[in-house]
Amino acid sequence: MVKRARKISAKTSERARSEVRKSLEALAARDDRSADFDYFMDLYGAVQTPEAVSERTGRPVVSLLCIQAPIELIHAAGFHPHKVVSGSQAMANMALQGLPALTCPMLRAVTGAAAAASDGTPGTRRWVLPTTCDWVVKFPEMLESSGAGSIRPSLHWMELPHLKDGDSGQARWLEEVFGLKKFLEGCGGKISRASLDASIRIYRDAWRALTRLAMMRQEGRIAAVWFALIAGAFFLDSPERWTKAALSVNPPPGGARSDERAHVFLAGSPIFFPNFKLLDLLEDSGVSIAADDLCSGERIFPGGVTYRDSSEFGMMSALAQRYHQGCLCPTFIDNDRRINNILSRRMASDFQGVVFHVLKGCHPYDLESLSVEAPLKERGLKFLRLETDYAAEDSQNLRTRIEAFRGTLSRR
Amino acid sequence: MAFKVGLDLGSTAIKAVIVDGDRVAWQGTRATAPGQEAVAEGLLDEGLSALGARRGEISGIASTGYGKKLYASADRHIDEITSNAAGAFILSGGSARTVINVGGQDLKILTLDDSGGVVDFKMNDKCAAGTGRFFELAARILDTPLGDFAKLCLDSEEEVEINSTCVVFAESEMVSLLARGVKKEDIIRALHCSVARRVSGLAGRLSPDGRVYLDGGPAQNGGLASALEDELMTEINVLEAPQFTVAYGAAMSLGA
Amino acid sequence: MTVRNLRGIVQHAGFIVMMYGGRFGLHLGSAVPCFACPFVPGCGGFCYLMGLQGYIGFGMGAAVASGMGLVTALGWFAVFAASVALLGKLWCGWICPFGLIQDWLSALRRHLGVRERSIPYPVMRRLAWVKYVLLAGIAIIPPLVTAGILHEDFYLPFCGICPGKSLLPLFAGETRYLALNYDNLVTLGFSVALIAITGAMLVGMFLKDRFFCIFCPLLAFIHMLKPVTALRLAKTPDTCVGCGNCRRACPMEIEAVYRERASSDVQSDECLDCAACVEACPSDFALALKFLKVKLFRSSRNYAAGIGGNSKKNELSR
Amino acid sequence: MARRTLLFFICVALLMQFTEDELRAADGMDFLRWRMTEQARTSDGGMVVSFDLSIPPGANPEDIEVTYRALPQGNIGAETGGSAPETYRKKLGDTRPEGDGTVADVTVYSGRSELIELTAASRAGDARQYALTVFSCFGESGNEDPDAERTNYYPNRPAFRVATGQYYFRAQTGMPIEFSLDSGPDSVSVFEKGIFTSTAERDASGNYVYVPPHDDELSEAGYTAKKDVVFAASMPDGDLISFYVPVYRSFYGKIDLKGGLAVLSGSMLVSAALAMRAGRRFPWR
Repeated sequence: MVKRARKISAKTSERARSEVRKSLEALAARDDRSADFDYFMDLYGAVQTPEAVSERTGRPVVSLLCIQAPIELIHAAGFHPHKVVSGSQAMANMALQGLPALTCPMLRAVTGAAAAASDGTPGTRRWVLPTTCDWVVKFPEMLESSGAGSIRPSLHWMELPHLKDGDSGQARWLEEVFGLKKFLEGCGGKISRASLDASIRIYRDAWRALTRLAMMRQEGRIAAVWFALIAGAFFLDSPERWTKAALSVNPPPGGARSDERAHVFLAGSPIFFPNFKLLDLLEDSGVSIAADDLCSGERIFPGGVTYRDSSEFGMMSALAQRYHQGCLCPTFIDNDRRINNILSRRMASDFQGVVFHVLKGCHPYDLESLSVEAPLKERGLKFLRLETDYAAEDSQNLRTRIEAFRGTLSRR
Repeated sequence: MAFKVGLDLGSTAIKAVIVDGDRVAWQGTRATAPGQEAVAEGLLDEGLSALGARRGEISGIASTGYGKKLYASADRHIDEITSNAAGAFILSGGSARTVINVGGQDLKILTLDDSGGVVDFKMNDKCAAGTGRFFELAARILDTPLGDFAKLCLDSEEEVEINSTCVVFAESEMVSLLARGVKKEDIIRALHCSVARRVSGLAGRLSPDGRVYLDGGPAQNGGLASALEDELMTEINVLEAPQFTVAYGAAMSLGA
Repeated sequence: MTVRNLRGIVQHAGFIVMMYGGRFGLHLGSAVPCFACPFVPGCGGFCYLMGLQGYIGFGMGAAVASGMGLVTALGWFAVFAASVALLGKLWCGWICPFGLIQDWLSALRRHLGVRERSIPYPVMRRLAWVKYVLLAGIAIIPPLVTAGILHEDFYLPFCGICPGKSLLPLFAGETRYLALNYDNLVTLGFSVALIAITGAMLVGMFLKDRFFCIFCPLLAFIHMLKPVTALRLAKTPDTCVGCGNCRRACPMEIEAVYRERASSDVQSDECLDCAACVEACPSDFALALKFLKVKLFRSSRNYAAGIGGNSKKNELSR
Repeated sequence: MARRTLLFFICVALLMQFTEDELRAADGMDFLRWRMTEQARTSDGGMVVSFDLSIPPGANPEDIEVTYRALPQGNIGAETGGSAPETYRKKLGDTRPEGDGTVADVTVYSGRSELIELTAASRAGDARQYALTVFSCFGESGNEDPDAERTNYYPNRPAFRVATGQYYFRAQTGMPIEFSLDSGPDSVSVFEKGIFTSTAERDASGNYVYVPPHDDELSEAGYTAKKDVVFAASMPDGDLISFYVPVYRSFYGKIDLKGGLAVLSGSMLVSAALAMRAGRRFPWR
């Protein structure tokens, strides 16, 4: 029985690697490709096991699923925060045996990858999991039921209060952040005011680089696919190297700028390499992305942490607030300011419509796409809800919807 | 005479319309089969021979539907939402404001402005519930031709419930209902109600203001329109050739 | 040059003008809307709180009130109202020398890494009335002194307990107001109260940003002129994503800006128009310091991320 | 603090006792002298300063000449800018008997911030007597004294100049009063509150220096209370010049910086303790 399982995982890993290769080749074949992007493409090509990542970044790895765990704190403790993501359809199918059909594709892919990489024994990987949505909460069980071994021995839960506004939620989250600090120190990390301050500055520079890239995409100087590639590679290498490479990205002459493209805001579930299907479809149908609030795009982390009280407690509470109040994840109860981000981005860049991408099985985004539609339409924005998963077969259905949506957007 | 040809390569059937000016000269359909281009060519030749016309007299061919790119020699590929809107608008004499299209594999609800342009639209998700597929399955299981569905539906007396979440389950439900001796007419009526519920679910808050038109293949059987009326609580008009509005719209959008 | 650096320069310039202006023959008159303390030898103008308690304010006698005296007093009030109408709370956030002293103390605390004693916002709201009571005292006590009901040494009662009178003259070498004054019980009482309050304020200002401004009657008086003030902090509520940066960046820890979802006016009474919130806000156009309709400085995503402003390394933390 | 004040009262009482007998012999300031009674702001923003002029029995009120002029005075006199001071002649107000002499009421109006030198001259028998005083004024009306008329006559009395108060002349207890008098005697006698207390000698630079002692009454009364100090100089040629100075409570006399700093540090310690305890809002350390 074990031999068959190992054969399946070997075949799946091979299929997943070919997916990555195909995606990278497609990107390499684009006409607006430039040498600046090579660093990021090599990152994707490399092996993503914790050992490989920690050897590349020179720091032990702490694996995350959601961005509410303050990565500056993890970095300050001497670890490398590594958000484990995957867009691989092969891995998603691999995990299918142990999981319900309608699981969130992203977590199914991550579970599949973990199952393919493990031999069933409990891993030594350190996980920090904020309890954002149900899938994350069920993730350890998903791993166990799909034969990827248990992660509970080195797993730290962070109870995410789902009410952002209000003192009790914020106080409890601050306790959780201090709890994370204790966990990291338990794993041998040392956190001081200086190391916290240094990490906060490092990630603020990363945020500066990301905002610069977002601005370049907004002005159409780089294509949405390249932005997604760079943003997606954020956790694959040390933040300093990523920032240096991102800052040195200069748009190739000519760029993807073409005026008659319609501009939209891409919202909803995250899009991860190698599955850039939606981004390619949008680009083919003459729709360019002016801004997005995907947690794989402009929201890979909530942004530069500003604080006035530079004591250790001051910085810790600034981190806690920034990652809790500042997060626009739909799993929060009071997330009604979410559309404000779209309206605010619209002040600086004129997009006419919002494409709301929902991964089939992601219920929070599914529901939020309905509640968000009316207010956005009231403010004169067109709205298209696209539900899809990692399968490539439905691209024809999506293309029809996108082209029709393109028709309703007025040409600039 | 200059003819304009509109080809709708749908998921279940290929429809062809030959238009003279804005009058429908000929319309015909064939089931979708692999090698859609050849099937479309054959359908087109059938139409031309029926009109006694030659290929030369065709001023333009527009293709639409899922397979629009498969028909390579078309002058223009138009997405089916735009052509559906154009067709319904013209055929309804410019009064259509909301168009409900029940296709073979999808369900579309379009909102039009006063000039027939698409203001907003909704399409169903990755699920065939509430589409034409429902009726085809029922026809096969109840071995009754789609044509009589409208009549049979009218003389149903009893209220029966078929779920509207999944077309595959609906099939097994119908078999179990038949086994329990439920009359065919009641099952067909339940089927219409289930599709109607599905459509109104999609319509959601899209208030069907102005005149509502139903088109697409399944619209041919009147039962669906009446089921929709008591579900959406508004008057539903059905165009006289609902299956061909999309193809007709494609042809008309070829311009003069 | 970020707004923060610009504000630093303006603050230090304001300090020099208000504290040493008199030595260069500069005198801004008796109605300066910030702590240009008259007890500082060579000061550049007189803080209007003294005028309000003195002979151009509530301290003027009945004889003077009947004639030219009243005209002079209203004249000085017009000067005060005009300067507040023009610059509004900039007088507090950008010019007041006592504000700068508090900012120095906070910078020292930050440098030493001492944790800030933040006051929870409900408590801050409950402390908001203190400055209005002090303002009422300024209006009630001087007439009693002029009428002879109160002992003469109750003249300028607020100056009697104002930490500005004890701390600001130190910058001109005058230590008199840090000394006990045995002249009589009234002067002794005032000097003990002044020194005790100064001690408390020094600790408060070290442990919490702009601690004194919570209780400052001049801030209260300037805020009362809000209807005629041209300079205002405005918010576009539906572009605010509620990230809380404005609350963390605010020296007065104001939550009204963060909580506001409906109106565009977020100029609350503790706000000093220091524009720290506008700098920290990552949403474009969400916050703006406006002069009538003109946006002097608006929040921008790039500025908050450090791309805006030509300073290459944008220090967001202070 | 209480101990120090008690001690002070005891020695003052002794002093008074002692001086009482010695003075009784030579009391009776029977010479021409000024006494400031009141300063008031007028409704037009100017200042009115009223004086009592004590006239000795020998002199006749009619032939008393009262003149005053505004002296340029540091930054306060900036507006006059050092132009030649205007001289004004003033008539005596109503008079009333006092003891065996008479007292006349004189008021001076000032519209500007200036230092005013007031002089009264009278002839008692063949000896002339002059009464002088100098005071600061803060008028804001800019008007002239309504019932004074400009004159270029000025009594040819010996030159007199006040050395202290270059910016602002306000004598205080504990602070030296210095003035010079051309060809004046070696020492002048000093009368405090009408009683002869001591003499002031002429120092090396030719100025008479006198330091009025602190006075608890003044401290108690408030910052506008004053005590009258009169210097009487009998000139070699028989003339007598009196110089009146209102002396106010000392600005620096009764302050205790060390005590102040003690209170300051005490209050800082208490506040720090309170702040630390109040700050324990969040248990995590």
